Amino acid sequence: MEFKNFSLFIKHTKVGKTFAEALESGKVFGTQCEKCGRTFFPPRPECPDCLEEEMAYVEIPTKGTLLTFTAIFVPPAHYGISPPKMPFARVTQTPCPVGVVEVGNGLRVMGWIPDVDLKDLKVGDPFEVEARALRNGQLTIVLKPAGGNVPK
Amino acid sequence: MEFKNFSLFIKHTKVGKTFAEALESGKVFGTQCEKCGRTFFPPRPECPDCLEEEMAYVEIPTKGTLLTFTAIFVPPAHYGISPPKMPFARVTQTPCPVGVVEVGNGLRVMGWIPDVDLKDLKVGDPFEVEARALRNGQLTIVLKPAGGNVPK
Amino acid sequence: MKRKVAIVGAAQGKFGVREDASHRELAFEAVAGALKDAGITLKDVDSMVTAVAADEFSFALQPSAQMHDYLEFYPKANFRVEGACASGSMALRVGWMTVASGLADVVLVLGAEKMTEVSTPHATEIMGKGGDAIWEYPFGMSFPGYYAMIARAHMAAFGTTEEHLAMVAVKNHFYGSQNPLAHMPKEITLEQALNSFMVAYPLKLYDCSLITDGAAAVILASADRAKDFAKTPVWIEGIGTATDTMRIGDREKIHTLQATVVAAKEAYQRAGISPDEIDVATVHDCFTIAEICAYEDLGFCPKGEGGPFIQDRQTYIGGAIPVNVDGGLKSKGHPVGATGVAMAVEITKQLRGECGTRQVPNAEVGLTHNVGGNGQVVGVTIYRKD
Amino acid sequence: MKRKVAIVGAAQGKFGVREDASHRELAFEAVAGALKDAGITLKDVDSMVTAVAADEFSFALQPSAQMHDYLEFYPKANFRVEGACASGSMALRVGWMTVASGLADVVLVLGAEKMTEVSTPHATEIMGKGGDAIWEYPFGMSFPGYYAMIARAHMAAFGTTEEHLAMVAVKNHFYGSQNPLAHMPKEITLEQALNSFMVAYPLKLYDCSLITDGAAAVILASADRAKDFAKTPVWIEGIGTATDTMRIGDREKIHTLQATVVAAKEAYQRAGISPDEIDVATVHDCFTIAEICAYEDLGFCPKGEGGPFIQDRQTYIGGAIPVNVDGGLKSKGHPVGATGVAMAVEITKQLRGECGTRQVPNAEVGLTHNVGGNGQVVGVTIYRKD
Ligand SMILES: [Zn+2]
Ligand SMILES: [Zn+2]
Repeated sequence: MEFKNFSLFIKHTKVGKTFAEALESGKVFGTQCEKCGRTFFPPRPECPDCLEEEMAYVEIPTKGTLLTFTAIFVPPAHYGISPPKMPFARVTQTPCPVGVVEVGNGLRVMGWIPDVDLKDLKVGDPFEVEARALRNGQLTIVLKPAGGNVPK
Repeated sequence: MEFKNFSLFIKHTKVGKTFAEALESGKVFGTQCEKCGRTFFPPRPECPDCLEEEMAYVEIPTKGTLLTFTAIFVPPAHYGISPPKMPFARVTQTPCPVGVVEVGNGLRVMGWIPDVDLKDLKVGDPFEVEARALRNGQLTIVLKPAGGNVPK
Repeated sequence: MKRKVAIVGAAQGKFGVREDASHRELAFEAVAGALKDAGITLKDVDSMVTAVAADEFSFALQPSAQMHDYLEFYPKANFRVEGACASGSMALRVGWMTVASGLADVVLVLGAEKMTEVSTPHATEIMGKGGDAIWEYPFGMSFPGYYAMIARAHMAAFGTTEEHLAMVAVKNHFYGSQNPLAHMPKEITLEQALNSFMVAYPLKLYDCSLITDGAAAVILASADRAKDFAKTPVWIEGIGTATDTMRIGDREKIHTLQATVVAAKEAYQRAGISPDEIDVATVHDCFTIAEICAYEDLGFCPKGEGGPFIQDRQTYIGGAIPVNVDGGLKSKGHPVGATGVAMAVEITKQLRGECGTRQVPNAEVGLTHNVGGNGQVVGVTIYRKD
Repeated sequence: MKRKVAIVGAAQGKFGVREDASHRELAFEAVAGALKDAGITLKDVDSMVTAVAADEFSFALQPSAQMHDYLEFYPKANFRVEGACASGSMALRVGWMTVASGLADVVLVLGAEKMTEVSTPHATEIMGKGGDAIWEYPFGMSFPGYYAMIARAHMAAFGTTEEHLAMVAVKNHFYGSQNPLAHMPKEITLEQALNSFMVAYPLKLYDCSLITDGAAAVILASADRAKDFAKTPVWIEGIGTATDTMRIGDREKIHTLQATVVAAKEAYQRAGISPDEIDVATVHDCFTIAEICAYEDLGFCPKGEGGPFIQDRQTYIGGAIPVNVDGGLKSKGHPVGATGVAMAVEITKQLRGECGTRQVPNAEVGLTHNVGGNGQVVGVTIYRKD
């Protein structure tokens, strides 16, 4: 699949193809500088410290802690719902929470937090990062409470 | 009709309503400063010399000369055609020329030049400016060779 | 080396949903006001800088060209400066440089944004792309969403409450109700704020600034020329500019706008003053949490104590430091490209003593704090009355 | 009063349809190149300015934040400067001011545009809105359309021919074929140019620059610091900036870019030289007619004689003044926000004598000329070898 299945707007990037294919196969890829050993997420093809393009793809750690989160009740154009066609009707969307998890090495990962009630989320909770291919073809990242039984 | 029938993108402007209604009734409006007497086209609600909003709408002169022109064979998104649905077919659009006419008082007016062959246009030719309401609801300005018999 | 630079003219147009006016017409109102305030015409101005945040709001590849055209300022220099919601402060920085480098003596700095030509979902998309369009926008992130994440982190670290946030909204609407140029000049209650609908958890409607049309302009002059104008000059004493990571998750402390900390340090240092010498400040309250972070990151109170600081009414007139007594972005409105310039207008008028019922008594030193995006670029500027 | 400013590092990335790279990745290539050229790292740089022309090309509200983030340049200052296709020269102007005003000693000026993420009709719309979105775009005006109107007026006034236009294309492709970083590094014949398809009458395919992805960067330093770098400094001797009406029809003489005339006069005056002292120039040939106007409006030949000037090969190496021997926007490509910076890179390398087969012998004084839109803003800069 294409990187645009993940990114919505952007097709062109040096790391897109490999990243998208990894997501499709259930892995979240970062990159690691072959000169200095520093790892990066999101993946990038060059090291800003060494100014070189000698990078290898690596799976990022998947276990970490929730740094922060929200749930967007007034979404941007791409994620909104249309007004109801039925007169006097009301349509309500319950948004999926979004969070950021720190997985070590200073790496932070944004992702959806499906199937968890907003009120049950707490900063500092243990979380896991997971690649996910959705039925509509979208490739994305989800964050799951560690040890939780979150249905796929 | 709304100013957007003329402008494509922009609804909000102090002069839009009056300008659009004038176009609809066959007139091209500019404005004139009630303090210093300077006239403006496009119309504007304030005088940049006097810094005041004391302006009156006036019909601009309609007779002038063609300053320059072109015809856009590779148009922007709003005016392009879709690729043909029939395999191996070709679709060609003959663009309508566009020009700028000077009508006196330093006023310059851009407009479509319909029903005239591009090869027959010459800088310096006498032209007339005319308001036009198109069948699709668009309000616009056309430029006609003076004395020419251009069908509506 | 550097030449001193003063603000010698300042004006803001009416902020609001200005369906009556185009982008360039809004700009004209502000510029005409600033020229009259300075007692000059455009012929006396050497150079110009225009702040506009988004091409997509104005349907223009070069919004600044609309402005110099409409003002008939050509052939003199003008171009656009952009730093998202801090565009106005970046333009002020460039205007300052234009005078300080000797390129010009009198410079017009204009900020203008026309946000209501597009639909609200489209405006939400445009502002959402203020975050990382590749790595954050695909998760449905909106502009309130980023600040909601800052709020959540702040609450977890320091016990800041939704009531603390609401108190900021109540203060800013209290002062905004006294500002006839404000977008929403009406008072609100704590209950109204707490019961308003959820925008991005935990931020509710009254935690958020508005989608606003508006413009503001200031005229800068060199020290040699500053005496030639109608009003007392207000001197720019220190400018600080700093940046931060694109992605909110990449920041060491999500509850801190590090770019504010660094820009403020630079501005204080250049002005040779400390935070407790500021008499009046406008800070970037695009969301209520942003004002609380600003108290802390600008050094008005210790880190983590922003909630109690507003609870103790320390940022009302009469408190330790009056903040956003023009209504702030919250009540005055937030036409993104105009905001930084409008802040400079407010501080100029405060230092001149022209603010009526919301005047801070004896204000001599002022500060503006203007944040682009969710902290990717920040401008802090310090002003002193002659 | 002013501090002298030098270019001490310069690099351009590969221009082209860069489907392999994102906006920020293109920027990285150019910045890494400029740093290596200067023999420094980003730690040695105090401040940064980023030129990007269109939010809509990069899907970003604040494209400059992508750049300082990706380079990890934070918390140091960076913001965006925009003047449509002259964005790069406006950023160079701001970079110059940053040093000249004493705000910083070493400044990175980056220009980058990623134009091929959007479709060609959408790109045509974005560029078309470089004219007046209210009063011109509704008449279907495209970017080539505006220059077609300039061409038609020029032809009517001076007898300039389609062959004259095609000769500019042939020259620029001749030199572009010697530039490995060019978008379309191949020679063309006069017949190919004349027989290519019509884009906007009378401009044909080979009269038009390309839709290009690319980036370029220069590093500026104060006189005190300029000796600390690996390469011989190239001094910025004069900067001129001027503007014109938004609408092409409103200009007294449609065949003259008055902003070029005014900006050039300012630049020559500040540098203390006349046009015949220029050894090498890059001028804004977004369309072939634009290069002919530039010859005249920069004073390389009398008004109206630009056609015969190229016909006499006066702008080839060996002629009166070699112009666009890097291939120009025509063959090298025109990533709009990068173009002005890429011009400064070319002149830096020409004055250093690093241009191989297309080197202008003994070049000591260079000029760049960069036009925003169809003349709404112009930057002219003059450079001299140490
Ligand atoms: Zn490395
Ligand atoms: Zn008047």
